[in-house]
Formats: sequence, structure tokens, C-alpha cells
Amino acid sequence: MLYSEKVMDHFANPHNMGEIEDANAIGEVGNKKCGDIMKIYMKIEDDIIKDVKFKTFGCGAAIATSSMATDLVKGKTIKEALELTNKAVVEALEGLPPVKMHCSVLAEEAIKSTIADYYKRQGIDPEPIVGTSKSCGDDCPCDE
Amino acid sequence: MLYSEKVMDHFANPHNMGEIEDANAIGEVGNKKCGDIMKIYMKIEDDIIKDVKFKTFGCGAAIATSSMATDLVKGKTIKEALELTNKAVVEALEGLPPVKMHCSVLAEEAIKSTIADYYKRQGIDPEPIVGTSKSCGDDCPCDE
Amino acid sequence: MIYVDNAATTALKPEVLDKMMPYLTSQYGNPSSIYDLGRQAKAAIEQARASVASVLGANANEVYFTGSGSEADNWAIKGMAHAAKGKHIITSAIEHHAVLHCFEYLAKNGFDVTYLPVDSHGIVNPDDLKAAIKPETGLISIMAANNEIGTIQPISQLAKIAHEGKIPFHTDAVQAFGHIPFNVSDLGVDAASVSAHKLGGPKGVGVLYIKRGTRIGQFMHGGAQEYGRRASTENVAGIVGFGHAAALAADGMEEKIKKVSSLRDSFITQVLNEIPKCRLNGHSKQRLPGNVNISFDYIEGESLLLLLDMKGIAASSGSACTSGSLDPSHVLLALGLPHETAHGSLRVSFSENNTMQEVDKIVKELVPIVARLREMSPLTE
Amino acid sequence: MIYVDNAATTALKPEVLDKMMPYLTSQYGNPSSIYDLGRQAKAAIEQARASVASVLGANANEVYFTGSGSEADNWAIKGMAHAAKGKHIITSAIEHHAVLHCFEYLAKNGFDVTYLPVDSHGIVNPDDLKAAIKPETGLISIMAANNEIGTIQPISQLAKIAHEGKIPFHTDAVQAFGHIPFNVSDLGVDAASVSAHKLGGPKGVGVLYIKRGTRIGQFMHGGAQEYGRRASTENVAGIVGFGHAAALAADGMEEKIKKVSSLRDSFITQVLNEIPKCRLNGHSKQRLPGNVNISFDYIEGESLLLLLDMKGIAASSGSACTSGSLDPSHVLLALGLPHETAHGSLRVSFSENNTMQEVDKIVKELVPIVARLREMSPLTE
Ligand SMILES: Cc1ncc(COP(=O)(O)O)c(C=O)c1O
Ligand SMILES: Cc1ncc(COP(=O)(O)O)c(C=O)c1O
Repeated sequence: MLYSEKVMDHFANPHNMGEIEDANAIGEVGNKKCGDIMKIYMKIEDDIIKDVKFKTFGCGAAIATSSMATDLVKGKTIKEALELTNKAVVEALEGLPPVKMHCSVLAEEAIKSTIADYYKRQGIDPEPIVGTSKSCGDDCPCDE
Repeated sequence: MLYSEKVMDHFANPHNMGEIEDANAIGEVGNKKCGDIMKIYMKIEDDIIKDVKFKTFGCGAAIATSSMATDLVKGKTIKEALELTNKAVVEALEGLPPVKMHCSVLAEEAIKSTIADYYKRQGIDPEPIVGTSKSCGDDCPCDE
Repeated sequence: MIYVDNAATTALKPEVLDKMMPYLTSQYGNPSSIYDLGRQAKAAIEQARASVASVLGANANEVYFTGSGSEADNWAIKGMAHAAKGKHIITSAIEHHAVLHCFEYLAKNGFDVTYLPVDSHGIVNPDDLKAAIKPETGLISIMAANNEIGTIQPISQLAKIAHEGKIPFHTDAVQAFGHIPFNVSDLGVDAASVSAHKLGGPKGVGVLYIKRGTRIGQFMHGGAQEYGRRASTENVAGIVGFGHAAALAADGMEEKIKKVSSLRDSFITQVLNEIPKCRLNGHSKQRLPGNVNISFDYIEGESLLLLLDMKGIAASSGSACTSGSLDPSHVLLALGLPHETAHGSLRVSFSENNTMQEVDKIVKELVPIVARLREMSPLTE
Repeated sequence: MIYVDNAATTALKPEVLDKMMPYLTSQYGNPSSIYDLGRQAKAAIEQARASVASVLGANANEVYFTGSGSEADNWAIKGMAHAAKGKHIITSAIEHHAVLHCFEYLAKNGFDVTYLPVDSHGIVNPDDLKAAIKPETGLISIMAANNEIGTIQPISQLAKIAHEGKIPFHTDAVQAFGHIPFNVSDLGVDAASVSAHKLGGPKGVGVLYIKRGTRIGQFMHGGAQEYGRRASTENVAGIVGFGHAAALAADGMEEKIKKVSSLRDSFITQVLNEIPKCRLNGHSKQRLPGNVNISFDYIEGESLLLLLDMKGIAASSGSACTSGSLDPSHVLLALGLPHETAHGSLRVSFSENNTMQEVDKIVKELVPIVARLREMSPLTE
């Protein structure tokens, strides 16, 4: 299993790592059983993601995809952020080993679930906008 | 499968190889299927094996045991020759690999069957003297 | 580089390579061949067999070379199970995958399998084995020492229980052989698997010890190599290497155990002292001299290893065979650890080539790495 | 010494050993390990896989390293037979024991086996295959080239017939690969076994090619190596050696075939001219470039070999695997030869390292040896 240089870069020096004290959106995906949990904090103003940070429990790929996904949505509009696909994250990282592809899916879901939280906090049903999350609870199988 | 030096010696320079023109006893044991045939010629006078020679189709061990067995009976009385066991041949050769033990049995039988022939030619039933030969025909299995 | 993953594989000892070199160059004969070059190869194999046999406490004709430890396990378990009269077979919950997956395969093919539990230190309770035995039990296989947590099982007691029930007993001794005294006669086992690359020998050669008279089917069909019981042109160089590695491993073993255990114990003490919220997995005493397995709360194993690697430290997170797998360690789960902890363990396995300086260096690097990953983790409390 | 037993095994090429050396010294990492040393070993394996795949005409992810050619055969035959729906399986009468004994094993375990005959040159008739196929046929395995008599089978024709019946086709290509063009895509086979030590690579490493989509069960259970399909810590040095040996074998193959065939043909002509009552076994044209197999009336093979050995000539009497066996060659019997002739054949197998001087020297030594053994034989007429 070989990580690309880009993955190793983002793993070794992750961008946007940490918490946002006054976040107005927080999302968490993954579960302990699978060994990957991503938590994302956003500060959204005027539909623009002003700031984004993450905390991740997981393998090198989980950390690198968290770093890259947050990079890719930072400063973007909500609409642009919702267009982020796991494929885009993988491409930006110059590839992921097959067994690690699920990490990129998790990163996409983490972004979506954070934006969903943003709408929920405002009393808006996120589902028509964000879609149903593929993310599952503690009992889902680890292989996707 | 390793042959002892003694086996290699007798194989490379077999003693008593050839035929006896005026042999008064000839025996042949083994079969083509198993790949070992020993033919022994004897010149017996006054119950003493004055001369003995062999021809053998077979592996290194078959040739070496033929050489050694003929050596061991040459100049001996018939009685002494009948006491020759395959074990004695193996010992004189300083051992044989397990898969080649049957060659020493063949050599013992070749001597016996030649002496049996000697009796037969004189109209004496060899069985009470020599015993029944274990040697078998063309259909016997090769492993003993 | 500091290499502390000797349970995954060891460096080939230079003295062992020296003995192998003729068989990688001029002595290339096929051991089944009748001419001189072949006979020399054959003689070299028999010498290696005698050497491994003597370290195992076995007769030479009870030692069969294979292509790996896994092959020895596959042969033993499938071969003994199929030769058994009963269809019930017993193993432990913490076996290496080479054993476990054979049992799972047999379970799918008509066998009834009991997986014995272990206590929180990873030890099989002999009473559990006694209780699990049924009239139709045909095979018991329990590993001598665990590859992840280093736990050493009470093999001689377990084998005795098996024999009281007239059941053949196999042990996967891949981690034990060459590291602790392991004598098949003293222990009374009927079959044992070992692998050369765990003790300074080459990769790709194993041994299955089969006690004379043990009923076992063929696994590798074909030519008449290995007394007609394991086909394949012999890996002569590898076999010669195994023979020499076994002899070297046995030589002064007690001294080496002392040295390696002291590295292990110093590392454990330092880590437990300097890093909060971590625990030693496995048994404190009944453990392999070189094995350390520590869980750190809130962090995941792979990231830890990658960061250690960046500092030039080669360690592991359990079994090397399963890296790349998403599953937590079945061994740690069997100890009763929660899933997230089972994902976050660090296995450090020392050899006699490691030094106390290296131990100190690893601890020094480990402390900030654990702190950093905890800072990054959403689980940290 | 004159070594003309290259069908039994070949000398490890010095260039191949050079490429292996790093993995026998400093590059000792376990390819499953996550750190740098492990990743480098992994990369080396993947490079070797790509190299073997390219010579085979396969995709890299269709190439699985094993511990021997025999293991590849065992895996293919048992794995494909067990995965098949039907219980009828077909092979030829002249297969290597690694194939034949697997079929015999399956025959004892509920399979119905057809052994196709060969003609007096050792060739399988495609019409015989067509006629043998039944609705419940689940596997066909026919070797690409025979190890004793060098006969090359019409594999692409045979595979086509198999596929017309929607039956998977395996071929034992251990003797063909690296010696004659052997391209799995061109030939259309579903699985093929090869072995490194027959083409200047190391002993103890083989490959099973498995075409994507082919149904095949697991043979070696355990860790997740080889895409999860063949457990065991990889023999990294051996695999690297195989990769390089395959590339070298493919390089300038046509030239080498020309050279080696000319040695073969000169030897055959000289022997048939100078020694009465002998015959060439196998096909005069459809045969491996290096293979000669000649029967001498009235004499037995082993004695011939031992006397040649005393003259420094290393040759063989058929399959190396069965030396020490008492049975005559099943291949020669299948050609219709009588038993005593089947005991007395000489196999000489040339490589590109042999010379015309050596050919002449062997003939010169052979003539009096045959004469002497005939003088010694009671069968000589
Ligand atoms: C045709 C054939 N198949 C299979 C094998 C077995 O290969 P290995 O010796 O690598 O197990 C051999 C040679 O021994 C062979 O010639
Ligand atoms: C306990 C145990 N059993 C079996 C094996 C398998 O050995 P090998 O890798 O030689 O197949 C290993 C190591 O990989 C092991 O640690």
C-alpha cells in the first residue's frame, strides 16, 4: 500500500487542523468500529465558508483527505462546497490506494454533514439541499 | 539418494561381469517392468562354486549388488552360498539407500535361483534345499 | 533506521547468507538429480534438516521443509483435520490468520469449530480446552506464542489434555521457535509450524514438524520430494539458510533472551511512565522476550506508525499481514478491548540487534507523536 | 562439468542474483509493512509482477506469486476443480506429477477424471479432447510442453475447444515459459503455472496466472498477501529474481531458440548415427529447443547417468522428481514404449550456456558407455 507524496504531505502537515470556537456548523461522520472518525467545524457567513477546521481519528489517508477536503471548500460558497466529490479529493491528493478510497467518501460526507448541520441550526430541513447522507451509525460494515 | 563409496566402486568396476561358456548353472531373476534383471552363471564342481559371473540390466545398486553377491559366493561351497542373505550383501556394500534395498533381495534370490538350476539340471528337486524363491514373474508389483 | 518490527520479519543474518551463497551460485543442482551436483544439494538439505531437527528436539525424518510458515499451518490444519475421524476441531480466538482462516475454511466445509476464548492477558485456560473436547474432536491447534501481543501459551499442559482425549495437537510456533526454548519432545506436540524469516533466516521457507505416526493428508501433491510428502523442487539456498539460522538462534539463547527482555522491559516502563492513558496488552511475564504491545487511547495505529517512520523508526500495529485491512485486530478484541482501542495499538518487537540507546530514542520520539495525534483526535477527552 | 539437465533446474543467472542481493541484505522489509523499508519491498514485488506479466502477456493483477511451480499447479487444479459446477475434469496422460497427482487426488474425492492419450510422438489430439467433453466437465488442464520428451502441445487449439464448451482451461507452462513464446492472451488460456528455476531464476518461487474473472478457490489461507489470494510473507528476493529472470529470458528469445535448437539437433543426429538400436522420443519438430530424449535398447537409465556423471556430464533420465522411484516413466509408457525401454531413456536438456564442443564431448563419452552397459546386460541380443 503506497501513499502518494501529496497524501504524505497532507498527512505530515495537515491544513486546517483544530477546532473553531464559534463555529456555526459542526459535523461528525465515521464510527469507532471502522477506525475512522472525522469531525468538521465551519464558520459560515453569507453562504460562504469563511473558515473550516477538522479533527480526525484515523489512518494516514483519513487525515490527508480531511486536510485536502477542508482546503478545497475553504472560502467557497455552500453551493460550491456541496459539489465537492470524493473523486475530486482523491484527484487533488494524486490518488489513494484502493483499500483507502472509503476515506475520501468519508471526507465528502463530513463536508455535507457539516453543511446539513448549518441548515438544521437555522431550522431548515437540509435534506432537499444536501441530500441523504450515506454515512451510517455504529453498526455499519467497515467495507464500502 | 546417496550411494556409499563401496557401491560406487562396485558399480564402476564390477567384479565377475560376463558369461561362463560352460556354466552348469544359470539363474535369472527380476523383470522388465521393474527395471532390474539379474542373470547369474556358475561353474560348480564338488559342491564348490569354482566360478561365477553375472549380467545385469538395472540401476547402479543392481549392478553393485550383483558384483558384491558374486564376490561373496565365489569359491564357497553351495551350503555357504545358500547362507548368503541380502543383509550381508548390503553390509558388505556399506549400506544401500532405502529405495534400493530390493536390489539386494534380488541379488540373494539370483544366487539361490542359480543354485536351484544346478540341482534341477541333475534331476534333484531344489525346493527342499534352496526353498521357494520369492522371485516373481512379469506381473508382480515393483515395490517390495 | 531503528528496526523494531522483528516479529514481522527479521534481517537475514550475514553469516546465514554466507552459507546460502554457494547454493545461489555454483551449487545449483536439483537435489533429486542423481549426479554429483544434485547429490551435493541433497546432502546440504539433509544437513539443514538435521540442524532444524536438533533445535526442535525432533528426529530429522520428522522435519519437512515448506515454502512458508503459512504453508506449514495450511498443511497441518487441513491435512490433520481431513485425516481425523471426528468433524469437530478446536483452536483459539487469537491465532494468526494462517491458522484462523484455515479453520474458517474448514467450518464452511462441514467441520464444527470451537474457538477458545482467552483471558484479558491473552492466555488460553486449559480448563476451557478440557470443557470444549467432544467425542468427535479430531484436531486441536493452539499457537505457542502470539504474534501481536507476544503471549506464551501453556502448550505442554494443553497438549497433555489433548492426548488424554487421544486428539492430535498442533501448534503454530512461528513466533516461538528460535526465540524461546521450544522443544517438541518436551512439549509433547504432534505437529508444529515454524518459519525461517522470523529468526534471521530467509523469507519463503518454513518447516512443518510431524511426529512420526501422526495422521495427516498430503497438501502439496506432485514429485517425491520431502520423503514423498511435499512436492516441489526444493528451495535449496533457503533451506540451507534455515538450517544455519536455527543453529545460530539456539546458540546462547538464554543470554539473548536476557538481553532482549531487558530492552523490552525498559521500553514498557518508560512508555507507561511518560505517556498517560495507555496500557500494555498481553501478559506481563508470559510473553516473548522481544514483544511490546501498547494501546494509546484516542489514536489510531497507522498514523502512529507513519509518524514514527518519518523519524526513522520501523514498528508495527499488530500483524503485518493485515496492514491495509480496515478491521481492528481480532487479537485485541479477544482481550476485551473496545474497537477504537483495538485500532490504536503499537507493536514494537526487539531483536538482539537492538540497543538500549534505540529504546530511549524511540520513547523520546513517541511522546510528542502521541501528543500530536491526540490533539488531532475528536475522541480525546 | 558439462551441465545438460536444464529441464531439471537451471543455474541462477549471475545478473539475476545481483538484483536479488539487496533483498538478501539491507532491504529485508516485510512487504506488508507500512514503513519505508516495507514499502520498498512491496514496490520491488510489484515491479517483478509487472515484468513477469509483460512476458506472459497478462495484466499485472492477474499474476500471483507462489512458492513453486508445483504450488501453482496444486492451486490451479484443486482451486478450479472445486470452484467448478461439474464434477468431470480432463487432463492428459503425460502431465508432470504436480498435475497428475492432483488429478488422482481429486479422483479419490468424488471427481470423474479423463486422461487423454497422446500419439506416439506425445501429442494430444484436439479431437480426443472434443470427444471427452461432457456437459458436467468443469476443468481442462493440459501442459504446454512436456518435461521429459519436450513435446509442445497445440494449446491455443485445445483452449479454444475448452471455451466452446464454456470450460476453463489451465496449462502447466513450467517448461515452456521463458523457452518458447508463451503468451496467455494469444493462447487464450484461463490459468497457467510457471516456475522461476527453470529459466535462470531462483528455486522456490512460481507464478500462477489467473485470468480476471476465472473462478478459483483459495489454496493457501492466511494473510492478505497477493491481493488477498495467496497467504505467506513474500519471498521478496525470490520474487525479484523471478521478475528479472523472466525479462532476461524474453530478451532475444528467438536468437536463443536458434542457438539451443542447433545444439539439440546436432546431438540427436550424432547419437542416432553413431549408436545402433536407439530412438528419439517425442516429436521431431514440435519440441522444446533444448530437449533431447533418447531410448537405448537393453540398458537402464540410472546406470547410464551414473557413468556419464563419472565423466563429468550431468544429464537425466526423465523427470528429476521421480528419480529414486522404481517406476518407469509414465510419459514414455504413454507413447507406447515397452517397460524396459521406458526405464532406459536419457534426457539431455541444453541451455544457451552450452556449446557445440560440449555436444561433441557428450557424444564421444556416450558411445562407449552405452556399449559397455549393453555388454553387461542380459537383454542384449
Ligand atoms: C512441467 C513441470 N511442471 C511442474 C514442475 C514443478 O515445478 P517446481 O519444481 O517449481 O515445483 C516441473 C518441474 O519440476 C515441471 O517440469
Ligand atoms: C504466528 C504466525 N504464524 C504464521 C505466520 C506465517 O508465516 P509466513 O509469513 O512465513 O507464512 C506468521 C508470520 O507471518 C506468524 O507470526
